[in-house]
Amino acid sequence: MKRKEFLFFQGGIHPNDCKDRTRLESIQVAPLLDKYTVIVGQNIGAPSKCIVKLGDDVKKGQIIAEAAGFVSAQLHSPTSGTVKRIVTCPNAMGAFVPAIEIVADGNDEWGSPFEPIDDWKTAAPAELKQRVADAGIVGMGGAAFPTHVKLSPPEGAKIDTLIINGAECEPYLTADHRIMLETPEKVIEGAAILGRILGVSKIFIGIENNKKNAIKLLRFKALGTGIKIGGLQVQYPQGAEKQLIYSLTGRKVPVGGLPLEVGCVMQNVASTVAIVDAVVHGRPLIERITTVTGKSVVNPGNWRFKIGTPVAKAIELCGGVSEAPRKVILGGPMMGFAQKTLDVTLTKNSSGILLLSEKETEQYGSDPCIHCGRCVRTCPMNLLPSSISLAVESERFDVAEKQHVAACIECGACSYACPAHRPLTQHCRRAKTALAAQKKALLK
Amino acid sequence: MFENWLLITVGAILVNNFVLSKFLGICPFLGVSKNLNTALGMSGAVIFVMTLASLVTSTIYTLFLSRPFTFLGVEDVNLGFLKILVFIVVIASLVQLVELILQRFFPVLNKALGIFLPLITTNCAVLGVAELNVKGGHTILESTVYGFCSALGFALALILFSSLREKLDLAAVPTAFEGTAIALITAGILAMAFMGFSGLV
Amino acid sequence: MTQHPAQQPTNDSLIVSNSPHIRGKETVPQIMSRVIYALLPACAAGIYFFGLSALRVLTLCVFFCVGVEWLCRKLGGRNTDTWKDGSAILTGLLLGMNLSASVPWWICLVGSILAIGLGKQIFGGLGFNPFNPALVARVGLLIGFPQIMTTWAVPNLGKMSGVDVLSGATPLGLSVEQVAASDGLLQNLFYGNVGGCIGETSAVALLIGGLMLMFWRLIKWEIPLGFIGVVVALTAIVNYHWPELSSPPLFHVFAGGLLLGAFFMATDMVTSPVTGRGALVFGMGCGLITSVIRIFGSYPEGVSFSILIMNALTPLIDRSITRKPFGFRKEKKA
Amino acid sequence: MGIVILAFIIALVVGVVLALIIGAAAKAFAVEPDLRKEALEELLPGANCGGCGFPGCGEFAKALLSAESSPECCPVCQPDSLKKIGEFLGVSVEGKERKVALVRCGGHNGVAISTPYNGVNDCASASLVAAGGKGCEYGCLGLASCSRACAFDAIEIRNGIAIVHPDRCIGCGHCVDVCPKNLICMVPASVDVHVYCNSPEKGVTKMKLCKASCIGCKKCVKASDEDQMISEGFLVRTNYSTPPNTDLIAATGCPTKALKLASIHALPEAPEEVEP
Repeated sequence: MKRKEFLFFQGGIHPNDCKDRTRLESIQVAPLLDKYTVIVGQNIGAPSKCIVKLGDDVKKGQIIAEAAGFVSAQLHSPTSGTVKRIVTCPNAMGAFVPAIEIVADGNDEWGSPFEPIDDWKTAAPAELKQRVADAGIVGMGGAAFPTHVKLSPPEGAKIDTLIINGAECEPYLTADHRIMLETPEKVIEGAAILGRILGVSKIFIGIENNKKNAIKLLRFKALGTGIKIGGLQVQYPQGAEKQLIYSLTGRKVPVGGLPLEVGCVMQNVASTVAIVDAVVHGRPLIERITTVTGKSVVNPGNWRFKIGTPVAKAIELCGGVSEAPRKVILGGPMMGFAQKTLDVTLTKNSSGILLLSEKETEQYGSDPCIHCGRCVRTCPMNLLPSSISLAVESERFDVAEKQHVAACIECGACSYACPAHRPLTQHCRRAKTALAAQKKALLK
Repeated sequence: MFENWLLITVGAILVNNFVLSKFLGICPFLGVSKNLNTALGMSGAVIFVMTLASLVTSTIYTLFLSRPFTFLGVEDVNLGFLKILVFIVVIASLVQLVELILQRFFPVLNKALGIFLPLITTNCAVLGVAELNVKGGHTILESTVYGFCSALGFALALILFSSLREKLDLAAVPTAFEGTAIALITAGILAMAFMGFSGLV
Repeated sequence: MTQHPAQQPTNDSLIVSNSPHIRGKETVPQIMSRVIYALLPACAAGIYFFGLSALRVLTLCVFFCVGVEWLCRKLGGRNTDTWKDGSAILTGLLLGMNLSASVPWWICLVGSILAIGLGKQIFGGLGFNPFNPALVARVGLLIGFPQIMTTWAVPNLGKMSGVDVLSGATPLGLSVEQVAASDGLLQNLFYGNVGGCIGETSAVALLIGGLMLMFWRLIKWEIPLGFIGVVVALTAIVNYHWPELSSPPLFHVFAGGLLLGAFFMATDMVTSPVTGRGALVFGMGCGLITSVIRIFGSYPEGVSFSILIMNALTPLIDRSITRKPFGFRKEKKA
Repeated sequence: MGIVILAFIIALVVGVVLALIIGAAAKAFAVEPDLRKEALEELLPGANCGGCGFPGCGEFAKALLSAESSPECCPVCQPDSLKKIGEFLGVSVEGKERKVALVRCGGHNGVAISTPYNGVNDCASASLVAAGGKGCEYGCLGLASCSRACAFDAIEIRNGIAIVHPDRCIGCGHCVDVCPKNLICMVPASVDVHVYCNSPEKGVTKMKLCKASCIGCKKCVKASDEDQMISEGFLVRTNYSTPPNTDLIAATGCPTKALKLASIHALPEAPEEVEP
């Protein structure tokens, strides 16, 4: 029994993965659009600082916004053209943020790209890390945490394991799956580069068992490299950082702690491939693979979009919809963000665009809790969502704090399982933000 | 011997629970059961007062009131009829004393208990325990244990009830039944459940 | 492929809500209906052994419970379609199963008012009731009408037409000596050929229902395990040391409402603890109180009382049992 | 007869003994009651609204006595009772102006773009989800968090926005803290002219989302005297230290009617139709 090799965490749910519509669609390259709206500040941490002015001519790959601080990332122009205006544009969270509107000149001409580092196997790790930072690479799985920060563990931290996250446990999404199938060499090479930067030799690639072909392919490609491919139980949220580390290594990341406290660094598959592009091909991160799917999408598929592509355009490329959507979600259905406008544009962490029609749209109710304990059973963090939710309803955030609400990873498993359709995840989020605000007020 | 003690303890805590079976001390039961922490404080106060009251009243009764003696040429004077009068005064002063001590040393607890500490003075539960000791023919030691166990029973009911009421606070109770009404109904159902213990000892 | 012409989506009335945007298929009505299905074998057994009068009692209880639910919602000025979630039907069924087949119709009505009115709607409806509604009714009736509630029907096999019911004793009412003297009692208890409440009679049917619930993962296994386990353990100890006090443990498991209580009543989601550990404590408490009442108390049956008392303890259990989050570490002392 | 006397004597003895014990205990465990605090509490309004920043009037009285706070901090006290408190404490109390809450958003459902929101029914929770259902990130979500926080029933939700009734508002400021959009501010009650918009975005962006937004045309700034209206970027505000008078509304002719009188804004059928 090979499967026993890896653990599986407590709790979790088994939603219908709905990946069939796009699983077999190979990645298509989106044609050049005439306009891109690139949001400034696509990463967690300090938002980047815009360095272009109105009317500036930019080349493809030219830096248009600079990292503002250590935990920040560079931003590059997706194509060549002119900066038409600096606007404010809603981001995936609904907040208005500055954005640079670039009108493409149609040539899609590279500026001065980086010098490719062909011999990365002998290059200094610091040089490679600098390249990752210069290329503006962030965690493309969802959090958009600047990658070079993750690769710079603090003094004294002992990193011995690198984990490449190819679990893609979110239903509907197949972008990472296609990346692994179509560019397996890049995944392996990227993992090796990351291993060199970190100086670790223990490298895992974690993939859920519903992507058997990807597991087989990568195992084949990884022969002789020492990289281990873990076929993991199909269980949401298998791809969550703490759960994946536990499944692969048996280590538990402490509450409120980072993976590096247990000697792990995790990277998403898409980011890993982006690192290969940056190091070996000298290209900054200006495009990403995104799954556009949903029952009502006429031609769903996996596309290589440039950063800054408006969602409306992306849907148009997929042949439009057969039925008006009631929900447009950036990201997967479990943790993605519902959008109120189609004007939002793709960012470095947009792994999917999901359209749900009227029929598929689930409504949250305000039915009372029947104490069935489904949420308790499914919570991968071993919390008590039902109690937290009741406490939040009566605004008792102190009670929620005692129930360790701060450890919630907002995976949504509790809301998924709740038969009374209570908005449990939102209650947890509310408690977390309220407690964070309280703490901030105390520090003042 | 063992059975006798079992009878007194289990009987006082469960079977003849002061609140749920004898319906004594309902006032603090309803008044201080809104949250668990005050209920715990009140339970402590009641346990203290009832044990002490049992000890003191039982001592006074066995030593002075229950035995016939000769006085001023009158034979076989039995002062048993004075017991209620004496008990009331003794208990009242006792509570007064407790309150003074609390005020001085535990002002927070005193504030939390509020009006209910003085109310123990006139509480039927405390007078009841003294009277039941006499009726049951308990010795001083038995009385003290009985008083302590009765108070434990009271505390048990109070704590159970306060946690229930905290839950009820979140319930969508119809307006007509909000507050004390629903508390009384809950108490009634609880009392029904405790009837299951009847005949246990 | 698509009937509708392809169109470009617009911004019109896009719903925003928090993630997750998909949900499991389980709903409250579905849970309720599954519990009802699991009760059906026991109901069928009751009707088989007690005849049509059992069917009459069950039907009346369900009908009255739904009616009272509707009426209470109406009087309270709230939405009146809550009976459609199936919880009132379930309560009615459970209430009927807790009655003898010989009860008059008005007992069903009073029971339904007690169950739905006093046990549930007065607290605000499903999800808010601290006590199991059906048990509130059963205990209320037992205290209010002891004569009627302790007159048990005895099985009249094959006479499906008869509405007249013979009355007799429930096995739990038998003394320890009588139990020891009767032949094949355990077997009869197992299949259900004994007097008693409609739903309690057939142990095998209840076990089937219980297994269905476990299979659908509708109940926490800790509750029946703790409940039955403690009853078996305690009665075994008492039976071994003082045989005159208690019958053997298997008798206690199959007789009376223990199985019905352990699988269907104690496991009521609303009134039992949320966590597994809490459920185990809850079940063991039920078992302890049941054994004590059965062995020492004046009532022959202690299941309903014990569950009600543990219902009252549930908030305390829920409060005192906290779970340590995944990766929890004790804070190091600085 | 002897028994009666005996009973009398015994009762007397018991009484005297107990009285002595209690008396001694009262002396031994005596606690000075704080008379000043009680007297001061009498003078305070007793609304326990918490507007002073202390949990209830009792704590506020304590803080006053220890000079940790000043009487002006009480938002509810009327000038005459303030004066009394000042006399009691022996401090001079400056007369202060009554303040009322102002919700700086006029984007009701008729003029502002909004999208259905499904989830927990309070503003703070809704603002976590795509910044709420309103198209404008800065707009009032209308889920009544402020209204529920108000103990004086002064905030009404009408047509998707919160509307303050200045006559009922006592200025405790509870609503200010609960608004996740920071829309509510306390303004002098005597000022009636306000700009009902809080979006710092460009006029074009705002107009796309809300027809009642302040587009920063500065007509009102020009029509008013110097310093009466302050313009900050694309947003104009009333200068509450030198406020304009109500004539300004007519003189300006605000194109989006974001400039309004609070007294008219709160009327049940406020004339706030905006021509398409």
